[in-house]
Amino acid sequence: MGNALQQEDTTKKNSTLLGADELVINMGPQHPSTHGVLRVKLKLDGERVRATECVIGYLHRGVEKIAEHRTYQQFAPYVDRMDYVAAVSNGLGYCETVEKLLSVEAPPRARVIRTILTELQRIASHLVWLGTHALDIGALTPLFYCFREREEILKIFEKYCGARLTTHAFRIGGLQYEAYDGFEKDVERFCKNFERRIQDYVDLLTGNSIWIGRTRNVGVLSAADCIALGASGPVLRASGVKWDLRKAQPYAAYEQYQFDIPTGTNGDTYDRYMVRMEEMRQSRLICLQAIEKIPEGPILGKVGKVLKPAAGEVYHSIEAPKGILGYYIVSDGTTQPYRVRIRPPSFVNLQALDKMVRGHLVADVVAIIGTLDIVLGEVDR
Amino acid sequence: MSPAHYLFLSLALFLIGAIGVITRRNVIVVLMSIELILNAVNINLVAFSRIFGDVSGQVFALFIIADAAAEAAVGLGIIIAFFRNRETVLADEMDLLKW
Amino acid sequence: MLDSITFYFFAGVAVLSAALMVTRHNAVHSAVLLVTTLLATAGIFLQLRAEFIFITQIILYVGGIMVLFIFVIMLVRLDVALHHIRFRLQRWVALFVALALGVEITVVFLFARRLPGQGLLIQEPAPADKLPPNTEELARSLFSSYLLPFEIASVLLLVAMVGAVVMAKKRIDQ
Amino acid sequence: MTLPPSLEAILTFLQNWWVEIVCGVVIVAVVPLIAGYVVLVERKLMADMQARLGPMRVGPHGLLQPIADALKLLIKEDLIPDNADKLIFWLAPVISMVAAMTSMGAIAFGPTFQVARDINIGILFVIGVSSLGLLGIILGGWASNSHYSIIGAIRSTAQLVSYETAAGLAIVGALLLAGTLRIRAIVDAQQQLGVWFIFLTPVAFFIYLVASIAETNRAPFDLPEAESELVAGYMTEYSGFRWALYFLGEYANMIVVGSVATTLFLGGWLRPFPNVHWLDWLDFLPPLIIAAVGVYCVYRAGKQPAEIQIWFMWAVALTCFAVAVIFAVPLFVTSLKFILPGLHGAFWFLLKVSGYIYLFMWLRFTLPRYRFDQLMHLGWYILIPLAIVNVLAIGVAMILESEFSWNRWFAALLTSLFTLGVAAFLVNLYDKRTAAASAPATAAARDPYAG
Repeated sequence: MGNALQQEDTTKKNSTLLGADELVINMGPQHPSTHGVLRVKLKLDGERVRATECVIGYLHRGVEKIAEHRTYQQFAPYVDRMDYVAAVSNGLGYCETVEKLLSVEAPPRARVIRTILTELQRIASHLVWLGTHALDIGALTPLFYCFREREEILKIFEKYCGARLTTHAFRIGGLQYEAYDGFEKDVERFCKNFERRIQDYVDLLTGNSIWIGRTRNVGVLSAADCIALGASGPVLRASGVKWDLRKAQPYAAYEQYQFDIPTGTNGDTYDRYMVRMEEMRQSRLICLQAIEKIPEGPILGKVGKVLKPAAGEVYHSIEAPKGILGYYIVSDGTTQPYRVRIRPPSFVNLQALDKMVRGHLVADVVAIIGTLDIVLGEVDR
Repeated sequence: MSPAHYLFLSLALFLIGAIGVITRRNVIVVLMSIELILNAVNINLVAFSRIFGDVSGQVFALFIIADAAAEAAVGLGIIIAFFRNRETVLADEMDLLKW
Repeated sequence: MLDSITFYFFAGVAVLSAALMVTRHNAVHSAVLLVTTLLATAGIFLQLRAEFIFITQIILYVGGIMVLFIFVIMLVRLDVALHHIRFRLQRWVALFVALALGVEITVVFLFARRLPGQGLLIQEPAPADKLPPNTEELARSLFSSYLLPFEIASVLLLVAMVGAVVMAKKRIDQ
Repeated sequence: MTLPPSLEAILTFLQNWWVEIVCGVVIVAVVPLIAGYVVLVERKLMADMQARLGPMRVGPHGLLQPIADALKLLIKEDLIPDNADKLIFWLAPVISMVAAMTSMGAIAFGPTFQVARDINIGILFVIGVSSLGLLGIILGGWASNSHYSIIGAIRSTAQLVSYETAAGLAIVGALLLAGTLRIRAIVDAQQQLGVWFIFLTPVAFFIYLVASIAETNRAPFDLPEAESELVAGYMTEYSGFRWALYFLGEYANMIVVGSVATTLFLGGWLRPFPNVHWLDWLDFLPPLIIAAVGVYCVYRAGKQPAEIQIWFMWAVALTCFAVAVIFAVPLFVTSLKFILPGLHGAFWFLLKVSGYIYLFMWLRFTLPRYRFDQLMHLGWYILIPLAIVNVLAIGVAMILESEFSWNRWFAALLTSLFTLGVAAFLVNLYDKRTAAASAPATAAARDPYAG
């Protein structure tokens, strides 16, 4: 960090702090608040940010190239490693895309259990976001409260499929494991006390004048900019655009449940905070509705051991916690996909960073990176 | 302590300050030497106020400190403004009036 | 006994650090040395039982003015800018002037044949413990007989503040 | 037998100054230890508020953690960045440490325990010398010759300078009531009036509370070493013992600020309700509190896994009981009555200072951090004008009370309300200004399908 800074500095005519007209500061890749290995080059005028340039690729593992030499089932675990904070949603997206390719339908019991696990994963992902975002802005305590709740969810995942983070919970065509017998009780107990716990965060942050001071009117993104930049998820909804794939193009079992889509008004960091908090409450409602009636029946559809989908292509997208996660798979009739293209939400939302940061102070850059809720595993793939 | 001690001390400080003002090229060090001279004066004032038992010497020393603060603030303001335009802090390069 | 010890100690420190201050090349070093001189002078004020001036010196001079000096030195990145040399001619002129002043004063002492301040018509300075409380005494005289200069000093400070801000502000139109 | 004159002089010097020297030695020896344990208490409190345990590894309940930290810091190699200014790099932490320690010289930890035996400019000495710590910060930032630490140093200087003004004006408010700078006289004034100054000038207390938090670079104002942007501000390049000096300086400064607030606003070493004689059973409180701590240690001793830890907890419990007995003795033995004010006074003083520091820590765990411009804005636009108005208000209250013989409480209440009114006006002036400055274009809710 900082070596690039030295070269730029010396070339400047006078690099004294007083006459510093253009100053380039390096944030990252080992910066405590860039959520992984993102390097942001900030062009500063005194304290104000004039322009930014994101340097990514530090976490590039070539997942899409690997997919061309794996069978459909073998590639499923790779998908969890992309957005490692919301692995279950990645798995759901991939499995549903391949099912669409095979034009196979997962049985109703599998679809309901998939919905419950995905909503739990959404809550866990938002908790990680809230904890680290508050920590960047200086509030030390919310992080530990959020991780305490997330621990409950990870316990449920562990009981269900043996893994906490990269779960590989789903199979193409349905589920591998039957819901363990205490499953409904655990989820219900979690949802019950999560109601009180959300109140802890609201008391700590929502009414806090310093929190409002640091987030209100910071990193404003208007609806038109959002759509132009292709931003999606809470970032889009906070700017007032009511667009959620769970309602627009229902998948899994979302059409059976009633929940509303929170939207903000002026698309600043505070609105994104409120939208994600509300989304956690909605996800909790979905889980409660889902566990009342989990239909009986098989958990795996009629899918053979060897998958040889007909040559063709398919695009399917789901609403991941960070935004729209799309899969475009081209099959050439063999057991291995010809091409797998993934549209990660964090990568697209990161493009909005430059527009949001201009004119703000360095302290705000940290808050804005936090509010975009990017995960570098997904950005670099 | 007899007045002579304080007089010699303030004389020494005054001389050092005067040398500083004259020899140094760097305007900031010149300003510091002026502060030193003001300090030497203060010592005398307070010393004689103690010897004569009349507190007006100390009151005057107070005014000198206030004035030194004002003078330092304006002086440094000028230096900053000058440095921003001419990139230099050296006394002998401040020859704006020379045509 | 205690008085003379403190006096010689603080006087020695003051003169030594003042001499060093003037000769240092690095501006920050001379600033730090000036801080030690100011603290030593404050010690002498304390020895003269002028506590209020002692604490004003510390708060205002060291806490205020020297912070300003170091601030400017940091902003202006002085020593990075260049390594200057003192002008040749100037140094000798200064030494000559100082010498002349020193000789002149010693000549006066010799002719007067007694130390300065001896002829003054003062009895013995008041002993230390019978001195009136310094702060109250100072305040009484400051706000009674010296009220006008006090007001003028506050106006002076206001003018200086405005001047400094106008001077140092970055021109908007630049 | 006649001693050589110089030895004679030293003996006489020792004779009449031995109390001060002993107090000084106690302060210089005990403060680093206390600072270490304040750090431990902070980590334990933070852990408790964050649903976790905090340091439990070194000694029972982490009681030996500060010693382990000190040892680690001593052993760790403290490296000097290349082409840094060696002399000033070494000097800076020393300045900030010395400033914090010397300012403790004038603080009266109890009616008897005071190093500078009641100098004429008591409180002013404490504030003046503790403002020297500012130099340590600037020089530290400058000497480490790295871009980030210079920015950190400039920021913390600007913050400290502006909040010192606010703290000074708040103290002027309280000094008007006390009428003197002498620390002992301030506490006696609060005893005669029979009320702590916090109740007569609550606004001054809160301004001083906020300003002192900013002055010690803590909690919502700990911007200079905001981890997320400047990594560690001016302390980035320091490590090992030099960093420990800075750290000690910060905690000593916190104790200094706490004691100034206690002396001025919370009645120094006065027992709550000092003149109310039917409340005299409060004198039994100090020994009872210490005994309670001892009992808790005994209760915890049983639960310790390792043998050595049980012994250690028993040792701590026994010391607590011994101290409790020492505190109880002057209460019962009438001949030792004269010790009572000194001993209990020190206890009450330290209790109030620790309460004040608890408040610092509490704020640190809950509040997010201010941005730099908000911080400066709060300092200059709200705190300083409010402090000036508060000094005006207290002056008016005193005149009302003395000339027009209003009731003191009524005058104080009226003027405090007036100041709060001004505060409310200043705050919404601030909100209107920030709201107007950056009102974004409100985006209409657009349904993409409509397009």
